Amino acid sequence: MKGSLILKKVNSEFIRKIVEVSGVNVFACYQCGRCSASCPLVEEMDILPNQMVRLVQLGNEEVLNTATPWICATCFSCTARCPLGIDIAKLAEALRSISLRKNIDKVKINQISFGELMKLPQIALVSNFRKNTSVS
Amino acid sequence: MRVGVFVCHCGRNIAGTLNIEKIKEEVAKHSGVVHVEDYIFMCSDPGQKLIRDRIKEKNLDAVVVSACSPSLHEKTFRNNAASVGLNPYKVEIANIREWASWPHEGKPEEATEKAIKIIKATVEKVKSNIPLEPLSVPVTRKVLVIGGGIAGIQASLDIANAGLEVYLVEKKPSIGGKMAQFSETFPTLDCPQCIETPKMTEVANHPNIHLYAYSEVVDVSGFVGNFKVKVKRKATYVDWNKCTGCSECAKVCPVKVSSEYDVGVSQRKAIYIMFPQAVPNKATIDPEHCLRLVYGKGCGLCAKTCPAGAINFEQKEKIEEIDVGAIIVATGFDVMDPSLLTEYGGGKYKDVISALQFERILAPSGPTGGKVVRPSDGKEPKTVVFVQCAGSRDPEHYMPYCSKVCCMYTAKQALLYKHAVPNGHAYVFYIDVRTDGKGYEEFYERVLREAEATYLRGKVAEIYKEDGKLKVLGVDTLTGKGVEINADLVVLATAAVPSEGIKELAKVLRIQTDEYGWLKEAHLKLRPLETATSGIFIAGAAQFIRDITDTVSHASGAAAKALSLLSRNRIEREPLVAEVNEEICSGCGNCVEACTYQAIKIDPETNIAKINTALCEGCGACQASCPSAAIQLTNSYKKQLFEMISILAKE
Amino acid sequence: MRVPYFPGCSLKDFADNFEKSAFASASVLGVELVELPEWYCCGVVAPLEEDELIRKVAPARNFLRTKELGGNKLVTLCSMCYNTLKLTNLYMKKNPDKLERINSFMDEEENYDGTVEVIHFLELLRDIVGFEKMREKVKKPLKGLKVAPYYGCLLLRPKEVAIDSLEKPTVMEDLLKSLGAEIVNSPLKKTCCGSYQVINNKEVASKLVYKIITAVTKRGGEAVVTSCPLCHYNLDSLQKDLSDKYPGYKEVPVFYFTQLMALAFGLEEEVLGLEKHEVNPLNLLKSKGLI
Amino acid sequence: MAEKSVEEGKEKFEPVIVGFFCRWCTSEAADLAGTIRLQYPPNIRPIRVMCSGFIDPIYVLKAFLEGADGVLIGGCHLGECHYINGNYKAQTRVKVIKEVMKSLGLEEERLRLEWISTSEGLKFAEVANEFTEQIRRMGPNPLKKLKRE
Repeated sequence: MKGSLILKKVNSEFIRKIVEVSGVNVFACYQCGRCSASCPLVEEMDILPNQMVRLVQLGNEEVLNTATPWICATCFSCTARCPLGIDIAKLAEALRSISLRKNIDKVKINQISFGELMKLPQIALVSNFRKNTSVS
Repeated sequence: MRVGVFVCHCGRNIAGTLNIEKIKEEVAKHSGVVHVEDYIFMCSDPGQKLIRDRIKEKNLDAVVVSACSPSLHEKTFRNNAASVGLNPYKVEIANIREWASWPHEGKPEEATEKAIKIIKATVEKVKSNIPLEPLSVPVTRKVLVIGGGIAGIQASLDIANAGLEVYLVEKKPSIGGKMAQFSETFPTLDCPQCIETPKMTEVANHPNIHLYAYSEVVDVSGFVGNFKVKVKRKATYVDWNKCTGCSECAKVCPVKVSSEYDVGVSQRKAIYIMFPQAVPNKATIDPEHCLRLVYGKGCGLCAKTCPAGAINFEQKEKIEEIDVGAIIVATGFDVMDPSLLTEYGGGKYKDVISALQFERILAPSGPTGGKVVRPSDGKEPKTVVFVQCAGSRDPEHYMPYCSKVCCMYTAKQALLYKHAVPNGHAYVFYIDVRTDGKGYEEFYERVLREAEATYLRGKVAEIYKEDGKLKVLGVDTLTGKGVEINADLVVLATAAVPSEGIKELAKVLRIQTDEYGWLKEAHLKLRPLETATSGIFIAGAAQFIRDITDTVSHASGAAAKALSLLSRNRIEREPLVAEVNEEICSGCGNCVEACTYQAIKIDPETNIAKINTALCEGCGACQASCPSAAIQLTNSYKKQLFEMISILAKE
Repeated sequence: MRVPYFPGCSLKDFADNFEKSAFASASVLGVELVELPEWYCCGVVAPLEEDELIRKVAPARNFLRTKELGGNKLVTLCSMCYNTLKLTNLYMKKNPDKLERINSFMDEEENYDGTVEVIHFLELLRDIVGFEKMREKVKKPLKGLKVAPYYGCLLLRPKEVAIDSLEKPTVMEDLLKSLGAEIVNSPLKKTCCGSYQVINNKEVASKLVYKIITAVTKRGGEAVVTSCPLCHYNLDSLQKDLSDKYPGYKEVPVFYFTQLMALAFGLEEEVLGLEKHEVNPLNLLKSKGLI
Repeated sequence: MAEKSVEEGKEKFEPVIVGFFCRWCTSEAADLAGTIRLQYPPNIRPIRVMCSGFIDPIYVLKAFLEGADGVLIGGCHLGECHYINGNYKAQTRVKVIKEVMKSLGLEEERLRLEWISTSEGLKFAEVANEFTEQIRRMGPNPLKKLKRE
């Protein structure tokens, strides 16, 4: 992400929403980055998990447009390793949820080929749809 | 009884909410009150003079000052009364500011009612107060210093140089502490051998210092000015009066043990001198490993070799009793065991070491002669990763606090490493670099330039072995990228933790520790050198991890505290202690059980409780346990409490 | 011993060899897994949003069925079911007001009171049966079989649901040792396999599987052992592509721990369902004289 | 509530609460609460004592017999007693006192023991507010009624 942060007023409405949905106090984070160091998928992400937390701390809604929450596989490595006990996995879930509640789907079920669908185990399909669609 | 009540306005602080006239009117009606007067500032000079004048004019034999909290001006008003001959214990404070006017600003009527109740209850108390004189007790003008690191050394020297006797008790065979293990010290790169060893020698030769090395404090009784201390002098199995420190014994000893001084980087023998500059420079036998002591027979090579005939396998530990007036606890700190850090492979991989171990490897006089080699194969590491905050700033898994000294010593180690291995490279993982000391920031900048160390801002997640290297998984939050480094050696800046055994020692001393074991000071901001037990002071890192500069300052401060306490031959104590009504006491012994200070004994002849006022701290636990009100706390008599309760409990 | 058991969708279909081998091995140990008479999909992944309630209803119903069986412990085999049921149950225990709402959604049912405890079959084996007892039942020790336990994520994280130490788990190692196998310790045994990303980002999952498997083979591992059907699917089926992509890549079979139990207990080969594996395990097992 | 009291033809009940506060912690916390002007109801009437371990059960009973509707004891947090373990003694005694209270027909909730340290001015005010409100809800000390009858 480029550009500067213009911090006129931290968007507290947005932060409040995140806190309500996630139950996570993001302000406790001192940005050590251990969540990112622990994340097995960090190479695939556009911003690091700690940067995701940072954007939420700043009330910056651009975080909703990043790929990171959608790359997350909810493996809880970040949560388990955070020295401050911040549940980053829950935070990512809240970010996904806020998008999904606007009826945005991140996986197009009809684009998966029939052959693929027959081969994939239901456990993979259902969990993916739970994380990436608004309808399930 | 002629009680005078003085009501302070405290400007508008009291008078702005409370109805002073109403108070005066109501209090004047109370039995025993012969005079009520108000003034804008009772604590001012004219206010105090007013009280003095009325005591004389009205012949008052007790005074209640209705003003602010007793913790602010109780002493002021008591001294004031004493100056015109009224016993200070016949003055009591009724707190109508913090407890009535301030917290009930919006309810003036109710607040005034409450204030009147408080004043009346205080009048009832003061009426039954008896005049008292402070207890004056002689003091032993000697000091016990526990712990012989740089803090204990500094405190001992300061006190001894002021002319008082010091007992310095160290549990290891030599003084010197952690500082003696360091390679060089930040930010000046002095070697501790050059700056600490002379002080150690001075301790050994000082006529006022009794050095008890390889000894432990096992019992403390008594109180400020008069402590009785039992010191266990552990058996060294070497007659230190004969031992010359020639080390011939260690050369022939067949048993090798991991060296505590070198933190496992080298080995010592079962008979050993801790390090070449040890003070006292005497040999000690480790009974857990000495073949002769373990099996009770055989070996004895050291005894055969010792030219001084100093070896004595029959030596027994001794308990020695000493009397002191003050105690300074200088027990220092330890570093967290790296094997607790499982995610970093601590204790699992030989080349994942603690920073203290790396100090020994870097030390010019250390086991490797200053050559930087790694423990697993003795090879020179070309890539070294330093992990800061290993176990610190991590309330979820380890210690919540910042260990304060790691940023600086890591920078120092990175520099010394670069000096030793010019073609090597150091990586430092940090969260924040904290350089809060004189010359520290400049030193850090020097390290960045001179050591060309790569500082990476991020906390390491995990370390494991892969293809013969230590794979360090971290992050650089500044570029927003994950980091993988294949390292030859990993140095963990493990958290500082309270020294081993401190909780047990604190129990012996009757002082408190926090949840981790750091000693608790009487007040974090204003009394950081004192414990809540008077006469016991803290020096150095035993209170909390601090660097050498701060430790030495802290230790000198503690020494000054002890010296000021012992500057006179007698000290005064509050006379508010328990007393026994011998007529009523049945000798049931409940009070003996209730007393935490062992200040009460049942006299076997009379079967009556006897109080050692020297030991009594005046808590009153005995009074609450006595079934017949035979034991009572001076000026907190049952009668007084009953009168106060009946005033306060009524609508 | 009879214990209420929640199968979940996979164990009735593509992972039925996990269930079959578990049932057969359990009966050797005197344990009967009693399937809930009626059960509902747990949801596969735990709904982590604080304000999400409707997705917690199905787990609550499963707990009610558990109580109807007269039990207060519910055993799962699938790691995902375990994690979802356990987290949801903890949420309901911690938030009585939310539990009340959830109960109000199922007004035709009794109220769930939060008293069921969810445990994983591994916990039951370790804490109730005991690995010593297991050792006694071994007829065909897995001698010389070098296996690498793979925990994945959901048995260990988050810490509220961890069945063992987060950083240094030993339950699978101890179990496999009692069967006579040789343990290969991979540092990536707790690393995510890619999970449901296999659908959106198959490449990503594939990379992770490559890392996980090569970490095992590098250390001499001949097989990977798991307790999660999705981990099994990713680790097993994605290896096929890896062989094409990376020359010299060495495939290793992936087992459910219960398959190895059944094998060591000398049970009939058909309960293992070995034909379901993508990476053929027969050669390995034959070479060790185990079949 | 006000309407209700009018209905019953009674004045709003203002309870009397006697407080025994350890001089090392809770007294200081009460000082702090005042200093920073936290407002709490004036119903609590404080006595400053050396230690919560000093409080003889008879003092509490005396307060109730004299008409107090509630008693609040404030001591240092466990492990922080100035006299090492006085607060543990207080804790044990409070249990005993509550038994006696029950036998007298007094609800044990009328006695509360709280650990409030020097720095917890806010906690002091919160406890004062909450306890006063609780006693107000509980109504007058039943012993008072007995006495009147």
